[in-house]
Amino acid sequence: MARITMREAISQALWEEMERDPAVFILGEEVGVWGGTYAVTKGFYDHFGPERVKDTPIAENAILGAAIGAALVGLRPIAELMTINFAFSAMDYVVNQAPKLRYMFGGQFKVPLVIRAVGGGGRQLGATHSQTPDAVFAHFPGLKVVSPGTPEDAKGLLKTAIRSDDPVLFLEHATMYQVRGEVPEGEYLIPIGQSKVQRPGRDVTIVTYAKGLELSLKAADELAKEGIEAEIVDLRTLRPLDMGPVLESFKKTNRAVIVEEGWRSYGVGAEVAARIYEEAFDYADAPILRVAQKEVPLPYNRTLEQAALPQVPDITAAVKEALK
Amino acid sequence: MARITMREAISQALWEEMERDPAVFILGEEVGVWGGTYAVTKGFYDHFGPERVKDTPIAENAILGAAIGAALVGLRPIAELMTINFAFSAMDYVVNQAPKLRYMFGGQFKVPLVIRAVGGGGRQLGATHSQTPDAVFAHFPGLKVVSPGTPEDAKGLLKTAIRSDDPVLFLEHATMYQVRGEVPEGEYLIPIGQSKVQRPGRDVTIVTYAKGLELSLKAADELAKEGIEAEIVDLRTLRPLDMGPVLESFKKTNRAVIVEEGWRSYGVGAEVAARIYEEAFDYADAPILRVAQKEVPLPYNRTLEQAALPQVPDITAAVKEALK
Amino acid sequence: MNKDKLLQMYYEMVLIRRVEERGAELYQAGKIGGFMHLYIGQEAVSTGLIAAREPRDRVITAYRDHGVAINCGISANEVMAELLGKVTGTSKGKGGSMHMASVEKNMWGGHAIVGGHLPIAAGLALGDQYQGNDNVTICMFGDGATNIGYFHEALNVSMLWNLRVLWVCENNQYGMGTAVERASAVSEIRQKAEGYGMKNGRVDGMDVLAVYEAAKESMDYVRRESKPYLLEAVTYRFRGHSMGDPERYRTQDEVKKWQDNDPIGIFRAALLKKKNISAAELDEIEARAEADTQKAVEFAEASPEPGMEELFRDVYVED
Amino acid sequence: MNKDKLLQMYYEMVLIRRVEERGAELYQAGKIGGFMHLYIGQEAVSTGLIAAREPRDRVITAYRDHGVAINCGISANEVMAELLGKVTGTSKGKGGSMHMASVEKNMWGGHAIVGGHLPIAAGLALGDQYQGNDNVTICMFGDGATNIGYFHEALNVSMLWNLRVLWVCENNQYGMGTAVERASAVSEIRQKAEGYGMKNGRVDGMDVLAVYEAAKESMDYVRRESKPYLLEAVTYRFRGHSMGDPERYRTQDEVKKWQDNDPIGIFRAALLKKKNISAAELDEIEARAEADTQKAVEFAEASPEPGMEELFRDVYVED
Ligand SMILES: Cc1ncc(C[n+]2csc(CCOP(=O)(O)OP(=O)(O)O)c2C)c(N)n1
Ligand SMILES: Cc1ncc(C[n+]2csc(CCOP(=O)(O)OP(=O)(O)O)c2C)c(N)n1
Ligand SMILES: [Mg+2]
Ligand SMILES: [Mg+2]
Repeated sequence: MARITMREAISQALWEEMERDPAVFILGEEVGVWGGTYAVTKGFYDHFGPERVKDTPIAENAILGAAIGAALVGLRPIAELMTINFAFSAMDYVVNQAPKLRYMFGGQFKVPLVIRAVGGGGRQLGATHSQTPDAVFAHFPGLKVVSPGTPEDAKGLLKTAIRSDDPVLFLEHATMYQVRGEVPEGEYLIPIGQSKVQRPGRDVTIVTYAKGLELSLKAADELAKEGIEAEIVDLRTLRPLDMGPVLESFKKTNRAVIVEEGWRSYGVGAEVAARIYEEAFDYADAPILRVAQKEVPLPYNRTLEQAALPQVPDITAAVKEALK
Repeated sequence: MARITMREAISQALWEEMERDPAVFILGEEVGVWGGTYAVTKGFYDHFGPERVKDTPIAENAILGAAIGAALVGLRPIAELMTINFAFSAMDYVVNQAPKLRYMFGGQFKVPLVIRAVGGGGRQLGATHSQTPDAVFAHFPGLKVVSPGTPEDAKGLLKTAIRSDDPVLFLEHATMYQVRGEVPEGEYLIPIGQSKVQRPGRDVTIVTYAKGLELSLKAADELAKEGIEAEIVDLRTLRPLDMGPVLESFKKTNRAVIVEEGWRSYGVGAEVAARIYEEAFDYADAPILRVAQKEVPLPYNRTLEQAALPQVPDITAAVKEALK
Repeated sequence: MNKDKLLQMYYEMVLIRRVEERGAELYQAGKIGGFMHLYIGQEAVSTGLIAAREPRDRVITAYRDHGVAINCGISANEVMAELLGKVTGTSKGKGGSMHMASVEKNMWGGHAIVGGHLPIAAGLALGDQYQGNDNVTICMFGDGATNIGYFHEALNVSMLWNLRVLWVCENNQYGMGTAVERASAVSEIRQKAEGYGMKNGRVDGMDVLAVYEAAKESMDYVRRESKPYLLEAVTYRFRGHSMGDPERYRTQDEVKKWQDNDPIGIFRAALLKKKNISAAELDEIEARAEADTQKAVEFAEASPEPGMEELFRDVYVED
Repeated sequence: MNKDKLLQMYYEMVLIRRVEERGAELYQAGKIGGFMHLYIGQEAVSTGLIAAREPRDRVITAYRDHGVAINCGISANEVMAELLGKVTGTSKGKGGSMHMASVEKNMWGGHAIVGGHLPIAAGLALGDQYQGNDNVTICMFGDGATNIGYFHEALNVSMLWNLRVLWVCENNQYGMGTAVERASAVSEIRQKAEGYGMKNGRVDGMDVLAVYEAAKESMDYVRRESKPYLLEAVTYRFRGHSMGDPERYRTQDEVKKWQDNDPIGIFRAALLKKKNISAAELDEIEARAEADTQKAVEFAEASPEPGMEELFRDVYVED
């Protein structure tokens, strides 16, 4: 196993798949000459050339529309949105076109498209540039929504996404590119739509994903010092949502806290909580709690921004509350 | 009290507010000469003239952007999206601009804007034109999201929305314009952010809104024949979400079914269920159930479309299940 | 053009007309639902245009797509079945009037979001370029669609990336009830190409032969130069925007004036001027179109609805 | 132009430069966060432009907004305080570098979604038209922003509705790392106005007096004719796109060549040619700008952060 960063893991997945399949290509703003705004595609332009690492104008509709069109005629485009916030400038393609074309035309079309996008707050980018609106995208059938929390998952899931014949929205987190983790040597794939226990425990179930995983792991370490063993289930995929490992854990611990970075109302935690109760009502010993973003547009000021975002102490406090 | 249709109620609200305040004006596709695609603004163009009932090009970004700009300098625009589906063609204005400008500029700006939009399935318009993605919009702080289920509420809430200094997304349902109901004579306003019991009952709480209200009332009549008295709480506003009457009812009935037209996953019902458990865990005698749209893009074929949409028997079945 | 081709074009134009007339009746009878936008009056545009393509050239259009579908070689049976929501329709009854397509016929839909298919068209052409094909993508859209951002982004990248797209604006004078001059800063749509340094032209969209010539020429240019081209076809829809349009925005006189300029009538007259084509032949074609329409209605009516298993099928490829 | 006005413009240009140089230092020191886009090199554009407005004329721009803010009369103190996220900043520290605004100074922001403020600018002008004012709205944006759909929709309605908007494209040759010719079908941005039949012009954006003249003229036209106008100012940013740009997309030679063409240097030379302006006066102005910058830094550093109550304030007007 190699210990690499999230950035390297994503970069490796892209590189390997481009080497493997000439139908795979990347398009987006600054993916080429610049090397990717987050340096994920650094070196790609020189190696694969301008056709396969295609810089585009600032025109998100053209980027996603063109990617969909190219996918229809047999290519496997990876369209990069510089950040997920710009999905709102081309939302129709993300939720109305890519996920519906196949169904609407009676199964004639395939849209083997990956949309990669960086999201998340914590970098003082202000309200329009700091969102984690993952739940919004996960609401639409026809789309798959993936958001990994470890380098291993990022690599394996992205490779699967690229090989998928369905449109996949692949969400990365801007403050996690430096996170390091073990990654298997050589080729491996991780199926889309499988939640995973990232830390075993017996007292409480923490359900989370992406940035929430990083925070939850820290919180679990804190809690362990006090003798509380939290089991952490990482959703990894928001649609389709795999409740299996969540329910299994909950049936054991009977208590759960859901941790997400996005806003609480109509967020990911609401769906997970509703599903747990629907499917394991009799196992619930206490209300399931949600740790999420405060319901405000994210402010620039660092102190305020950090106060709005979920933090490790919010998680430990919620766990203790759930255990009362 | 007069008995009028939803269409008349909305039309009256618009007319009265335009008569009252010269800063109020309407803009959108086909609002003028055509009289509104759903005939809501019929006669307005002749009466108020082309400046106050402004036909626009098919350019949703220009419509919403221009409305926001005009709102910033003191007007009270009512921007009409021909259907809510086209919000995805100008999503940035709905979720990123209108709701964030005030906060982001430290409270200097006001955005007294109403976005009116028709949503809903059931008219065989196909996948891109039949959505009820209300939960998506309700996820964003800074926006208010209203969706009435009766003519009385439609009129009173729309008038409040027009007078509100905050951006309000006002969601109408395409198959409800002919629904009739009692409306008070003369001027009245209904506050945004108040749920309401639309039918009293003791056995089970049905939480719903908009089209769901119509279906739930029918279901309640059916259930009453079998001696089951359902209490129906109409949310009316999705953000801010008023849980008061929901919780009050639930604490009495200890069982709830949530009915919404949109897709189940990451929908309105998830949030409502999560909140009920959070705030009234000890009162829950059975799992809270959700009745919602099947997780498919809506098909054109009528039989399939109806099968995908929630129906009265789905509600009665869910209620019986909840009462088991 | 040889006689067979001319007669084929005539057949298609009449067939489109008949299919839509019957469609309108079936709509009134409640057998067709949703939005249905008739192409009646505009038949010369897609007929001339698509006659000029090679089969490998791709076609994509908006929701006003019945004519385009037929011109691309989708049978009247399949079109009618789709209108009736039957499993034998182009899209298994799941798409309806606005969503006809056939990968086999290189017809990529029927799209209902105004202007939304223009970036997708750029993508079809990008796919061809990437794969080293010199196929042309023919993308049709209305005058109203040229005011939305999608148009701009798509035209820009098509020029920038040297994509083989023939952009065809069907200027039928209105986007729903809004006259071109009330929606667009310029009333000649072709002028918009100037902002991209794109070659462009304007043609009488009621004259199928003129459309054919303009299409041929511009498609040659697109293929040869590997550059996009914007062709504006001036036309008119004789019917309302969709079924149930109050038509408050135009006068009956105006409609009448254009109807006197019926593209089928114009073409018939032109054909009759040729010495090798007789009125009897054209009458026979009209009768055939009529009969084929009748057969299509019968086929569609007799076809089964999609079964309940179709509800969950094709949401994803992998399930 | 009278001497006072000239010297005021000189002061503003130097002040912008100094404020941003200090800003860059404070950014490196970790006292400023987020994205910060420096205007250094482009000062002549907004200085010339805004000098030509009347106070009632509205201004709106993109995230590269420190210069615009200062030209509009927002104090260096408030700009610096906003950069440091302090409650005394233009936006109470909640907006940051990209979101400076002042209703009082008729400066409507600093907007971070590329092109997103163009339709809003059309709305400001629509509001004025509705209220019967002949205010001009000055809307500034980059070359890169002209490829997004927002641009197209906004320009079209501005022309269609006779809105008083002066559209000003600051063509600084790049949108991030993408050269104009790699992103836009036409490399003279002003040509895009042709697609709307809109009057347009191009000016040397390194020469503040030329910008002033062009702005005066075009604003007069906009106000008088009640028509929009597209003005392209050719300029260059001397620094990276934002802090931490690897600048792989351009050569040091190119940057050097433009830096030799410094707008402040050009203006200084032009001023010194006037017989009533001395080098000493200009030196004094530079010293004042330096001192005011120092004061601004001190003010900002000494200012309090917004209190926790600000977290939930101003989400809504009514709460
Ligand atoms: C983005 C979007 N906005 C609005 C609509 C509603 N709509 C459907 S067709 C139409 C008019 C289009 O006019 P035009 O492009 O001229 O085509 P035509 O109908 O004349 O063929 C409108 C406004 C839509 N489908 N999509
Ligand atoms: C809709 C959208 N897409 C992408 C971005 C990311 N982005 C920020 S600035 C920028 C470049 C803009 O270039 P230009 O308009 O020329 O302005 P300049 O930075 O040169 O002043 C990009 C791509 C964004 N903010 N908004
Ligand atoms: Mg039209
Ligand atoms: Mg630029």
